This record gives sequence, structure tokens and C-alpha cells, in this order.
Amino acid sequence: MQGGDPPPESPQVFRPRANRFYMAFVVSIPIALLIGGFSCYEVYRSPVWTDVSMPVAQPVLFSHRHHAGELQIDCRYCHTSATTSSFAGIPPTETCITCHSQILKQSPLLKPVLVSYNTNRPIKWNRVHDLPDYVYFDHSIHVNKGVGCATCHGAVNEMPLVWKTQTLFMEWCLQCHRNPAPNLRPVAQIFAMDWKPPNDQATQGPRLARDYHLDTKHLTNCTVCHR
Amino acid sequence: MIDRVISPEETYDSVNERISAIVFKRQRSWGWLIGFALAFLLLSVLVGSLFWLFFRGVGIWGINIPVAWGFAIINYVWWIEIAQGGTFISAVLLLFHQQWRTSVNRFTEAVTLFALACAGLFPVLHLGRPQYAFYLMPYPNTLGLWPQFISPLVWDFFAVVTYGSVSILFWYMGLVPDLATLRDRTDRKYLRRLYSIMSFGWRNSARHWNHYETTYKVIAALAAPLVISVHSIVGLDFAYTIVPGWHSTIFPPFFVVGAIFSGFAMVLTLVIPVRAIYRLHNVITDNHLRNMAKMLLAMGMFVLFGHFSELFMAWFSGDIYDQYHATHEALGTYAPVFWITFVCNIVLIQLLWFKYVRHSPVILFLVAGAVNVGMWTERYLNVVGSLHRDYLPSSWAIYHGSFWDWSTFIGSMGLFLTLLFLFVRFLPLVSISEVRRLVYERDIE
Amino acid sequence: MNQNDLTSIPLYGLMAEFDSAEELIAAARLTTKAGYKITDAYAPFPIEDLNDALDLPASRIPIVMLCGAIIGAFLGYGMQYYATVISYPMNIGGRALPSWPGLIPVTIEFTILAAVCCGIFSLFIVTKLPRVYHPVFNHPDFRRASQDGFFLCIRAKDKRFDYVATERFLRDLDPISVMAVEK
Amino acid sequence: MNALSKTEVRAELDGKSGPQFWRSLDELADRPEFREFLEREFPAGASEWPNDQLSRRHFLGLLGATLALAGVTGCTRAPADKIVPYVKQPENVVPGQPLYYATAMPLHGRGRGILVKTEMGRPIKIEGNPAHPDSLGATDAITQAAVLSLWDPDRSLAPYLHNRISSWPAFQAELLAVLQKMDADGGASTRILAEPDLSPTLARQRQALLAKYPRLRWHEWSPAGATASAPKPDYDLGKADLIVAIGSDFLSELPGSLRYTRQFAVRRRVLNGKANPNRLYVLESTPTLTGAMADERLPAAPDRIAAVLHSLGAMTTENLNAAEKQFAEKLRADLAQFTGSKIVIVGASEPPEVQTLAATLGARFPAAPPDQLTDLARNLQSGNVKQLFILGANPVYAAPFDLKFREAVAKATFAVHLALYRDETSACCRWHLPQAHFLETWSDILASDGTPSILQPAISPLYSGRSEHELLAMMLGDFQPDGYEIVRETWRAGAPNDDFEPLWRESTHDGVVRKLSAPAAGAALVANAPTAPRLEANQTYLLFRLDPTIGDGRWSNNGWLQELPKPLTKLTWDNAALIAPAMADRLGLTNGDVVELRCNGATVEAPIWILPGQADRCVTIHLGYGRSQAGSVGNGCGFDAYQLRHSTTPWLAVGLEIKKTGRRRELATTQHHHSMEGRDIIRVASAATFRGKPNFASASLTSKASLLPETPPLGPGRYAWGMTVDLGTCTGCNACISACQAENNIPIVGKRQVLMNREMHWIRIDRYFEGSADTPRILHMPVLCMQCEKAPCEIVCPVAATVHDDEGLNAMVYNRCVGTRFCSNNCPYKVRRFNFLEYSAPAGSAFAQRQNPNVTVRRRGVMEKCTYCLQRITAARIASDLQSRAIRDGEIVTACQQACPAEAIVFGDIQDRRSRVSQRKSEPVNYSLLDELNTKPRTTYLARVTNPA
Repeated sequence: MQGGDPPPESPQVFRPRANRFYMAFVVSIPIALLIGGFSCYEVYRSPVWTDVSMPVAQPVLFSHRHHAGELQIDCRYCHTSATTSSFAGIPPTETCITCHSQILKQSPLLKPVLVSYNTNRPIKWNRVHDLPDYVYFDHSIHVNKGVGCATCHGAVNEMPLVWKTQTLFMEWCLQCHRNPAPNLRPVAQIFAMDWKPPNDQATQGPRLARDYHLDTKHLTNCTVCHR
Repeated sequence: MIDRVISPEETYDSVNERISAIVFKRQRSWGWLIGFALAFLLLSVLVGSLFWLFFRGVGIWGINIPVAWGFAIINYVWWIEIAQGGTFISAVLLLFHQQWRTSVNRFTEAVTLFALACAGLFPVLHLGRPQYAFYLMPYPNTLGLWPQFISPLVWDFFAVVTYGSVSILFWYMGLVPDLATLRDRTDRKYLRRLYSIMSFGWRNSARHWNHYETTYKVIAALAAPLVISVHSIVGLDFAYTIVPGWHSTIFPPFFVVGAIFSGFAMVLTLVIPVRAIYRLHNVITDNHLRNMAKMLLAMGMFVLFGHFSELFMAWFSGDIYDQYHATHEALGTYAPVFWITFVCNIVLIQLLWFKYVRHSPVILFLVAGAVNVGMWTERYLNVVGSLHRDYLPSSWAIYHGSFWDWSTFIGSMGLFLTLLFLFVRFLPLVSISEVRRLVYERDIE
Repeated sequence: MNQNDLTSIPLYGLMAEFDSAEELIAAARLTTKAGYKITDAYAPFPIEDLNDALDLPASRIPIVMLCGAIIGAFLGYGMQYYATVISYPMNIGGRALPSWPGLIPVTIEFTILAAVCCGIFSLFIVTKLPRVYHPVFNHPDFRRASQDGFFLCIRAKDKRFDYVATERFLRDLDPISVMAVEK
Repeated sequence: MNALSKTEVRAELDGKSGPQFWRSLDELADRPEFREFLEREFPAGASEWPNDQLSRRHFLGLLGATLALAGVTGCTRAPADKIVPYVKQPENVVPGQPLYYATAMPLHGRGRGILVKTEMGRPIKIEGNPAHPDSLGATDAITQAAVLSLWDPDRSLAPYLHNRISSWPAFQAELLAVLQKMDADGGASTRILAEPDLSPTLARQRQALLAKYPRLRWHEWSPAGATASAPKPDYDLGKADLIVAIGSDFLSELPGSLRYTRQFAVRRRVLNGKANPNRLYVLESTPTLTGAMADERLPAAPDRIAAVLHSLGAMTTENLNAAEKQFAEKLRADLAQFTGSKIVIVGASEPPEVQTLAATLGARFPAAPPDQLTDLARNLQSGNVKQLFILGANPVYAAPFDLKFREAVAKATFAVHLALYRDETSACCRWHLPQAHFLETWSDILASDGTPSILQPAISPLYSGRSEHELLAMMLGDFQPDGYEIVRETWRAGAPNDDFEPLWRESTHDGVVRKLSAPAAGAALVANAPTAPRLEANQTYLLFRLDPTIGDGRWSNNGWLQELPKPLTKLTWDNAALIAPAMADRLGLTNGDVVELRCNGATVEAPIWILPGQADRCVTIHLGYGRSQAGSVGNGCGFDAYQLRHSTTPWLAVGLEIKKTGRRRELATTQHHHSMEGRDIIRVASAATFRGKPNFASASLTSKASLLPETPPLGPGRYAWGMTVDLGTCTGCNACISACQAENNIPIVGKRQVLMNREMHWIRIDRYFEGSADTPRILHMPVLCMQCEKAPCEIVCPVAATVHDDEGLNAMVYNRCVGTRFCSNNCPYKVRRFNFLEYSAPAGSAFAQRQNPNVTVRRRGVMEKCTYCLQRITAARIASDLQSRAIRDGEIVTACQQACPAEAIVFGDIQDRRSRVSQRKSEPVNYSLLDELNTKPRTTYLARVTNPA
């Protein structure tokens, strides 16, 4: 505690300004706690922690913007099991080769792919969307019940390297499981990258929810995602 | 009348001197050094045990299925009941204007705090995944989840937190005037500053005393229901379940009196040696000990009643599981534990009917010590005795504490004693201002 | 000392020291009777009689604590109700929502904690503590106020304060000493 | 294949057992070399298959590895994870979807049809094949656990020459030379010792071999005494009103046991409020599961069994004691009454005297298995045998002690041992060759009723293992043998080429061969029957039995089976000398006392276990324990009973002497208390009582009023899952426990932890004894989570880690659990299990590859329990939702239900009145355990109805 010595002859312990220091100190404690707590809260939800909108480097410089965007290749061409299985599927090297045995054979960008194909050693991609292992997400049921790819994965067709557009926090899952209607699309639109909720989504959403037989009461059960 | 709680020859000055001397005059007391060293040794045992615990997991203990709770919970209950004593003496007796509390309340409150520190340790340690203990706290999280509020363990969490914070505030509030006294009794510059800061610059203004007194009394008035709620909740940890021997409506009150019982016992076991060492016979008179002895006896009889009503309900309810538990407790696997409890908590305290016993500090000390043991074994019976044989005989099994169970338990005593030794050394262990008031009241009488 | 240099010193007040609590109380009574309002007394322990001697109003902190208790209770129950019924209703052992008896214990704890915290907090406010520097500490013997000294102080800002008159008044209460306390 | 790195791995793990072994794997797994090793292993395995037609089951190690970790719960922030696709995606592999292959499992020489579930190419679970007569969709505990052995890192990884690592080419080089020698002498000095597998291909190869080397001798032997040639009697228990079992555990030990259990259960089940149970008499010396099901059971020493049978024939009951007399009279009356519809079964291990007596009652029994090992041993000793090929068997460990097989094998200059493990025999042979696991091989085998099945691999060999067919092919001169072609060749004979392919595909798909025929299997045998001991009165008998969990020792290194409680003793990780309570009193013995057993001039030290219902003067010891070379799990468990087993008295020895040693051995049992303490837990009534009072099980109970609202606050969901367990048909065979362990990634904890009551099984079988200690009634009760509607566990959990979902499941959210264990305290059924230490297989270990990716692997400090196979429910729900339909009744089958041979467990939607489970619950014998606690269990029991005379 500062405040400096009082004049030696005085019986005072501190100088007057000590009071101000002390008071300031006392007041600062709760303020510090508040600020600390709040910043933890914010940081935990910020890209610093969640990696949202942070492109992930890949062993092959594969651009979704080029393939899905410019070339308009359908998601299912590579992610074959998205509609039928829990796991959307990562294309085997074969799939790349089907086109690239003709196109850009010589491109240095393609080298790792060719190496993989010839040496029969798989390409090790870096996961972008990685759920904890105790969460069981099933692509097929979402895709077949009106949840579009872009709803969770964002506009992949505009991403040179893919990044997360959602936090994948449990609260994020829940807000949709509690009220899916605003995000539901007609089956035809599932793979559309540019789908925006129409003006009548307020009426269409609930209707779709009915058609898909969605039971929101059930969707918030722990057992839906955790086993 | 009043000179039974403060001896006639004491004056303001003598009181100030006697008590603050303990803090200021650091006369070489080998007793303190050795005691502190021992306490610290035990503390390091605790630290070692905890290291191994976090490294390997709770499997290092003796717990199993069906006996999934062991020493951790036993110790938790034991310590928190010890904590009860302090608050009861300082708060409840204050409300009943028991002047004899004044010279012991500071010390007992300290006992409360340190016992609470030990008690608060165990619920966390006993978790399989202590790193997630914060799940019991309601806070905004990314999971959108909350604690499960109808679980007694959540009640426990809030009870202990509340009890802890209130006790600290209450204790420190009482300290402030004494810190001011210390500030004014020393000439060492830095000590004066230290105490000046610690006492917030308290200046004994009548206007302050006015608010101070009122607030102090109201907080005391709140502390009384608080301790009762806390120990009822501890009782509910058990009564809430369907385990035979736990599922019993008597438990909450039973635990409250049990707490006062062990609280007084622990205070006696500590006060008797302390007053001998620091020659405080004039402020902590034999009369104090007698009063506490009477309380001990009274609470002991309540505990006896609790046992009786348990047995009676087992018989009266006609519940075969309860009946089996009741008989098995006294005659079965853990019969020895039962009879130790019986002797310590019920037989020995009957000695307190005799004036001679109440008047002999030594015997009092021994009886109180026995009660401390008895209360621990009693909790052992509560936890293990009921769990090890519940509904389906196929899952019955024996439990006994492992080496690490014991080391953790004994280590926690180390924590308690270390804090206690530091306290008696660096803070006035009797409330100076209140004793001064006693002197005043004695004089005007 | 003469009038003018006395007025030149910034005064906090006049402090009289007494020998015992009884004398202090008596002195305080007379002071109040004499119409001094802004006064204070200092004693090493709380003395009920001083309160009416200085006719100090009863502390209103208990009312603050009562409010705190009520707010705490509502907060406590409200939080639990929100968590278990509105935010994420779950089927816990087939119990009703809310199974209110289960929410009582936490509510009680909340109530008590809130009340106590309010009490302590408002105590700091009304006593304007912490205050490690204070003019009264300028009094050379004031350290005895926390041990065995009994002091009575009449503040310079009191309307009826007049250095000479007041000092005489205090002297008439035959204290051990009367002394001017500087700001 | 990098053999060297494998030996290093082996070295790392050598001499470690139980939990330490798991831990050391963990440490190992952290080392980069090991990860690399794993990665190198699995694709390498795949590339070994040249045959394109097989490419679909290439082993997808890398993707597998990533998904295998799908079990591992991450605590904090997930580490940067790799995702690894195929290079060439095999057709009909859909990542995330399981594939099933129909094959068969050889057991006691017969085949049991199974379906193997593979996730991303990794076989993770075995189910029964409904089309197969020896399975009918059910399995037993051993079959369930077999998949663990496939992944056992202790399996032999490479050929060894004199216990030094070598290679197949090196072996083939030597073999070539040997074959030339054999050509010279026509195989005179060559013997083959094979296990008696009833495999057409094996038979074909044997004939070919004998044709090529006329003087070669082929021996068949297994410690179980099974033989390929001996015809097994086959029964249809469904038709019988009276069954008399004389020392025969037909419900669990015969190849056809699953079928028999199914047939037996049909007669014992209460259906539509009616019961028409058959009557089962059991006369046996040591309690068996069949004995536990008996309506009239008499424990008796072999000589007394003979006496009782004799008295039946002689129409007299003198020199029988009271109990025997009573039994004999009842039996005689019933034998007279139930003419026609009666079956008498006598155990193969009974002494000939008893068997012949039983024959007079109409029992059929196999001729005493001719012992071919003695002859082989003699010839080895005398040095006539230079080349010895041992296919799979482990004679050095399991041969009768008097044959001194260890020395005998050493006499052969060129001994070759093909086996899964480098066991006791391998150590004594010149060559050890790694055998491919039956899930890795092409083969074929006949069922107990002669139905053939094709064994097809569910995965290519993890290590460099080869099948016995491939080894024999080498001996026949084919040094690039292809198991696939070898088996096809056998069957092609049975069909004209053009329609062979479709028939073949059908057979492999169905798992049973219907339209193809193969050469009859049968062997030229060298026999000399064992001389049976004379049954003298007042002798002490020593009975040898296969261990109920680890069999003759071939499963000793299987952790699941080691920790599986033996059905009647509830012992784990140990065998013991079982004696009757009366005998124990006489000798002043208590459980765990180590005694010296002396018999046939040999001695063994064994701990005592007192077993109510054991016949007096009879000591039973189980074979298969006390191994030194089993592997890190099995080494040093129990004592070696083979050390007392004489070639002349394989099952029953007379004149046993018991001497106390004063030492004790801790035995780990999962149940300490064997009486129901008069509590109304398992409810039983005789058929007569039942007819009088059909609701005897629930009548005593009055529903209690409750102040709490009755409906769950969130209202019912689309389905309400429930289960019934039929105590009338449950035989306590443990299949459900083993199945649950495989399905739900349940760890083993080791003997120490079991001793501390920390076993992890989600479903357990409680076993109670009722009545006198000598002739008690033995009762079984499977106990799993009751999914209480008013769950006591949920209200005490402080973090809502265990809550209800709207379909009535008592969910357990592992990642939310903080481990207060309060839920377990408040569970009256004590079905919750806690991870006191880190029990689960470390990620990256071979065992982690086996784990079910659809079930979270629980880490330290987390509570766990049964959730009705939630993963299966979820799968079915998603499947049905995709088709926008409701889940059909029977579409969801829990693991325990699927395994149960007695169909005692029924699961389904109890809201649907027509569902099977609803119908079962509407039976009058339906009751819920501890219903006075008003927990409203979703799992209820059907009381047992017996049919005593």
C-alpha cells in the first residue's frame, strides 16, 4: 500500500492520499473480476478458440471455390455417402484421377495426388469440421430432412481452402434442434450453395418440418447425439 | 455472576496486554515450533496423496461398487460437522446473550473456517473427474447446460459456498476492531501499516460501533438458520436416497445435532490445551469448559435419541430392508465400528453427568477426544454400513480404506492444524474488544 | 494563544479525553443537551448508552439486508426455474417440472448469502471505510481509543461550534484533557 | 511386412499381463515408431491380396485407424485431426456403414454359423447366423469373444526357426528338402497331428496326402476328446416331454447346444398365459447349467449314479439312500408314463459303466473317443518319427502328463507347429508357423447335424498367418497356395462348372451350403480305447472338465473370457478344485485354501472352492489354466489340471488324495453372497401352482399411491422402449454378457480390480442357491439397467449426466459425467459401473481397432451402464426416418437379446400393444424386480415355472 510516510512527528500511519489509493484498490477488485470473466467468455467464443473462418492448410492445394464454384461440380460427386451414411465420405484418390488423368496432368499442384495414386499411399487431409468423439453426427438424416450443406458448412463454393463457418458448439446444434424451421429447405435445394430463406420461410419452414416428420421434442434428447 | 466468565483482577490493559502479547512478543516457544513442524509434515502427506490421486484416479482408494462412497465423503461430513461448532457458539449463543461465548468465539470461528477448508476439499477430491467440478456451477456455457438443481449435491455445493463466505465475513468482521488495537499497540512502522490496512483504518467511532453492532447481530441471526440449513442438506445427501439406512426423515435434524455435538467436542479438545499453553485461564475460565461440557452432554443425548428413532422406525415401518440394515449394523460386518461409535458417542459422555468430570479439564479433554473419534466412526457406519449391503444380495461386498484413503484423511488434519498454528501465532485468538466490554460490564455490575 | 492564529489553523474539531466509559457517557449526554449535533465519541468497545447519549438513530442496515434477502430469494428461485423449465427442460427421474420442493434449498442459501453481502457492503458505505488516514489520528493519544481511552469530539463544522466557548464547555465536563484536532 | 519391428513390439509386451499389459501398450502407442508400425501393418495386409474379386474386403487400415479413434472421448480442445480416405475405394464399402459376412467358427471339430460385422473393414462383432442349424441366430460366450482373439497383439506374427524369427520362404526351402525325403520313404517317418475339424477340404487334402505318401500317418486329437469320425447323436428336444440327462450338460457343452437350448426353451416358456413344460431329470456329479434347469436333480458320485441307474433296471431301490430312493422312484414312474416322448442323454465324459447302464434306458452315446495321441507319443519316443507336423493343436501343454510329450516332440528332427500363438508346443518345435485366425481364412466345416458351411475371411491376415489348408497344400507341392482356390476346388467337384459360380456365391452369402455337395469327411484312425476305472464305493473321485469360459486352454489369452464369471462359481481369472460343502466341512476347508491333489501318482496344488450341489466324494477341476506360454493375459492364471490327467483316465480318476498345505490363494469372484435372504427376487412356482394361480409372481403386490404426477413431465415420445427377461428359459449361459462386452466396448479390468469388486459388465447374471447346501435349487437372473421410469439415479446426479429421453431410455451422457458415483449408490439394482482407473484400451492399440466406433469409449472417472444398445436404436431410427416410416417390431435387437440361445430376452416398443415385448409383458408371470420401490422399471421379468414330479 502506498501513501508515503507522514511527517515523522505525526501519529498518522499514512498520508491522506493513501485513502484514495486504498479505495481505488478496493473498487478495482470487482471490476477486474467482471472484465476477466467477460473476456474469457468472449475469447472462448471467438475464432481464436473456435477457428471459425480460419482456412485450414491442406497437403494438396485443392480449391473448393474452383471445383464446386467455378466448375459447378456437385457435392455428391466426391462426398458420395453424404446422403446415405453418417459419414459424408472423403473422395479416394481415384476420384481425382478420373478427371486429372486427362486434365492438368503435369501441374505441380497435382503432384501429391499422382504420388498417392501411384504409391497406393492415401492423402492425409487435415480435418476442418472435427466434432468431439462423443458426439455422433449423421449426415444422411440431416441432408434428407431439409438441412442443406451450406447451412453448416457455409458457402464452400467461395472458399479456396475450406474453413469453419460455424462454432459447432453444442448451443449452436441445440438452437436448430429446438427450432429447425428457419433452416429447413425443400429437398431440391439441399445441395444448392446459394439458397437463401425465401420470404415465406416463416410459413414454409414449419410446413417442411411437418412434411419431414420432425419431432422437436425428441430432437433435444441427449440420446439423439450422445451414446 | 459475570466474574464467572472473566476473573476480577483483569483490567482493560491487562486484557490488551495478555492477548496481543501472544501476537507481538514472539517468545521462543518450542512447543509451537514442534507442533507446527508436525502439522506441516502431515500437510505434506496430504499434498503427496493428492499428487498420486490426480495421477492415477480415485481407483487408488478402496471404493468399489456397491460402496462407491468411502473416506472422501466420511471425512467431508466429519469436517463440516466440526465446522458447525464455531458458528453455533459465536452466532447462536450471541443471540441468547451468553456472555461466556465472548472469550472463545474468535477461536471457535477460526476452527470453523479451517475445518470448512478441509471439508470443502473432499467433495472435489472424491470426483472421478475433479477437473470438471465447475459443472456444478451455474454459469453461461457453450453447451447450453445447467446443473441439475434437484440433486442434493448441488444443494451441498451452494450450502458450502454460502457457509464458507458467510463464516469468513463474520470472522473477519469480528477481527477488525482487534486489528485496530494491534495497530495501535505496536510501534513497528510496517506492522502498524499492515494492521492499519487490515483494519480498514477502524477508529472506534461510536457512530461506527452503532452500525457495526447492529450488522454483526443480524448476520449472527442469519448464521443460525444457515448452519441449520447446511447440516440439514448434508443430512439430505443421504436421506434423499432410497438406500436402506439412509432413507430416513430423522437424518436432517440428526445431522444438525450431530454437528453441534462434534463441534463442541472439537472446540474442547483444542481450547483446553491452548488455554493451558497461553495461560488464558482468566479469560477462558473453568466455567467456560463446564458450559461446553453441559452442551456436549445435551447434544449427546439428542444423538442417542436419533439412533433410537432410527431403530424404532426400522421396526415400526416393517420395511425388511431397513430391518436387515438395523440388525446387521450392530451384529454384522461392521459391528466393531458400531460398538466403537456406541462407546465413544453414547457411553463415555454419560460421565459428564458427574460434576467432578465436568470440573476436570483433563478428563473433559479425553471425553471430547473420544467423541471426535466416535463421530468419525459414526459417519463411517452411515456411509459404508448402509451401502455395502442394500437390496440385491448378489451385489453385496466388503469395503475397507486403502493406504491412500488413510493418508488423505490424516493429511487433511495436517492442513487443519497448520492453519490453526498460524492463526494462534499471528492473530488475536480471543476477541480483545469483546473481552474489554466484559471488563466494563463487570465493573458497572 | 489568541483568537486570530487559532482561526488560521484548519480545525477538525475539539477532542476531550475521559477516564472511563461512564464519564464519557455523561459528557456525551451534556454535549447533546447543549445542542451540539455534529459530534462523535470514541471507545475501545461498543457501548449501547452512547447511542442515545449522542442520540444516534438506530442503524438502517437491517432494512438493506432485508431487501437483499428478498432479491436473493427471487434471483435464486428465478435462476433455477429458468434453468429447469425454460432453458432446457429435461425428464429427470420422471419428476414434474418444476419440482419446486427441490428448488427450495438453493433458494435459501441464495437468500442468506445475498443478505449478508448486502449487510457488509452497506456497512462499508455508511462508515465510509476503508479510511487509513483520518484527522482524529492526529490526536497524540488517540491510539488509546482502541485500548482503554474514551474520547469525545465536537466537530468544527457544527453550527454552534465556537473554539473558545466549546473548549470551555468541554473543560467544564472535567476530562483528562481537551485538545484541538487539526484537519 | 516388417517382421523385425513386430518382434520389437512383441519384446515390449513380453511378460506383461492384465492391466500392466494394457498400460504398456499405451506407452508404446505414444512412440512414433509404433504408430508407423501400425500404419505399415494394415495397408500391407491389404496389398497381399492379388485377387481382384476379393478387393472389396481389403483392410483399410488408415481410414480404419482414424475412425477407430472415433471411440476416444476428447476432454478439452480436440487435437488437430487427420482424415484419411482410400486410394482406391472398394465397391460396396460405404464409410460409416457396417458390412456383414457369413462364415462359420470351428468349435470342438464342428462348425457354428456366424455373421461377422465389419466397420471400415475391421471385424468388430460376431453374431449368430439364423440360417445355420447350430446357431439359429444365437451365439455362446466363446463365439462372441472369438473376435477379440483376432486382434490379440500376442498372436504369432511370423514364422520362427528354433524360436528365432524367420520367414515363410526360409521354411519352404527346408520343407522342399523334407518332402524329397518323404517321397523316398513314402512318408514312413512322418506324422501329422491335426485337430479333429470336420472339414471337407481338410478331408480332401488328407486323402490326397495319404495317396501321395501311403505310409504317412495322420493323427487326430484334441483335449476336449472330440473326434471328427465319431458320429454324434442328435436330438430334437422340442418333442420330448421327459428328458433325462445323466452327467450331460447338453444345454451348453455340445456342438448343438444352442439348438438344444432353443428347443428346450420353447417347452419351458409361458405363452398366452399357458405353460406346458417338459420335465427334466438330471443325475450328475458336478453342477452344470443343465442341472440348474432341472426339475428333479440328484447330485451323486459316479458309483452312486451307477447304483441309481442299476436300481432302475433292477426294479429295486435297496442300498439307495433316501434322496436317491426318492429320485429313482419318481424317475421310474415317469419313464413308465412318458413312453415315446422321452429322451435320455448321457455325457461323453461319463465312465463306460454308466454309459452302458444309460443305454438300457435308451440313451445313445458316442463310442469312447479313440485315443490317438498315445500311439504318436510312443512312436516319437522310440524315434520312429522324424517329421512331425502339428496343425493347431498344443499337445506339449494339453497332452496327458504320462505321455511326456515335451520330450517326445524333441525327438522329432523336423517338427513343425502351425498355431495362432507361439505356445508351449512351438517352443519345443524346430519350426513355428503363424496360423491365420478363422476370421482370416478360407475353409469349410460341417455342423453337428452335418450341414456344411464355407468359412470366408472377413479380413485379410493381420500378420503373416496361413491356414492349415495352405500348409497342407505346400506339403502337396503347391508353394504359392491360395486358400480361396483350395476350398473352391473341394466344392467344384460337387457341381458342373457353369452353375457352380452362382451356387458358390449363394453358399458364401448364406453361410450354409445347401445345393453343393462335398466328399464326405472321415479319417483313417489309429485307435486304442482308454481303460475305464472301476467304480468302487466310498472312493474319492477327481473329475476333469473343460473350463466353462476358456475351454481346453485355447482361449486363455482372451481377456473377455478370463474375466467372464464362470456360470456357477462366478469365479474369474482362475480355476479351482470344486468340492461339496459337506466334504469341505469334513476336511475343514474353506474357499481359497490351497490343497495338494494327488492322483495317478501326480500332484498339483489347487485352491478350494466350495460349490453347493456338488456331489460328495467328488472333486472337479477345470482344464485350460496354469499356462506358461499363453500370452500376456493368460500366463500364470490358475493351476494346470493337465498335470493330473492320465491318458487312460481322461475324464474321471479314482482314488484322489487331498492334503492341506496351509497356504491360501485369493480367488476373484463377482458374487459374494449366494442366498436371497428370503427376499422376493427370483419368483418361481411349479406348473401345478401356476395353473391354480397364474399371477403368483405379482399377486402379492399392491400398487402404492404416489404423490408425484404419474406421467413423465415431458409426455411420452413416439416409442417407449421396454424389455422382458424370461427366468423360465434363461440357462445362465453368459452369452449375453459376452455379447454386451463386444457391442459396448466394455473393458476388462484384471484380477486385482475384480477382487476389489470393480468388474465392468453392464449385464450380469446373478446366481442364487436355495434350499439345502447339498441339493440346492440353482437360480439364475440376468440383471441389466432397468431403465426405471422413476429413476432414482437421475434425481441425484448434480450435472444431469444421466437423464431420461422421451422414449424412456435412462440415458448416460459420459462426457457430462463428473464421477460423483451418487447414481450408483442410489441404484437399488447396482447395475452401474464406474471407471475407477483408466480401464479402456489405449487408442492406437490393436484392441482399439476392435472397438465399436458407434459407442463412446469411457475414460477414467466416468460412470457407465446399459442403455438398451442405444446405438442400435439410433441406427434403426435413422434408417426408418430416412424412409419416413415407423420402426418395425423386432427391427431393433439388443446385443444380449441377439446372442441369447433361449430367446429369454425380448426388446421392443411397449406402446405398441401388438409388439412381442408387450405380449410378453401381458403374461400373468410378468413382474418387476423390487417393485415395492416404485421405480417403475421398463425391464421386467417373467417368473420361472418348473415342473417337478
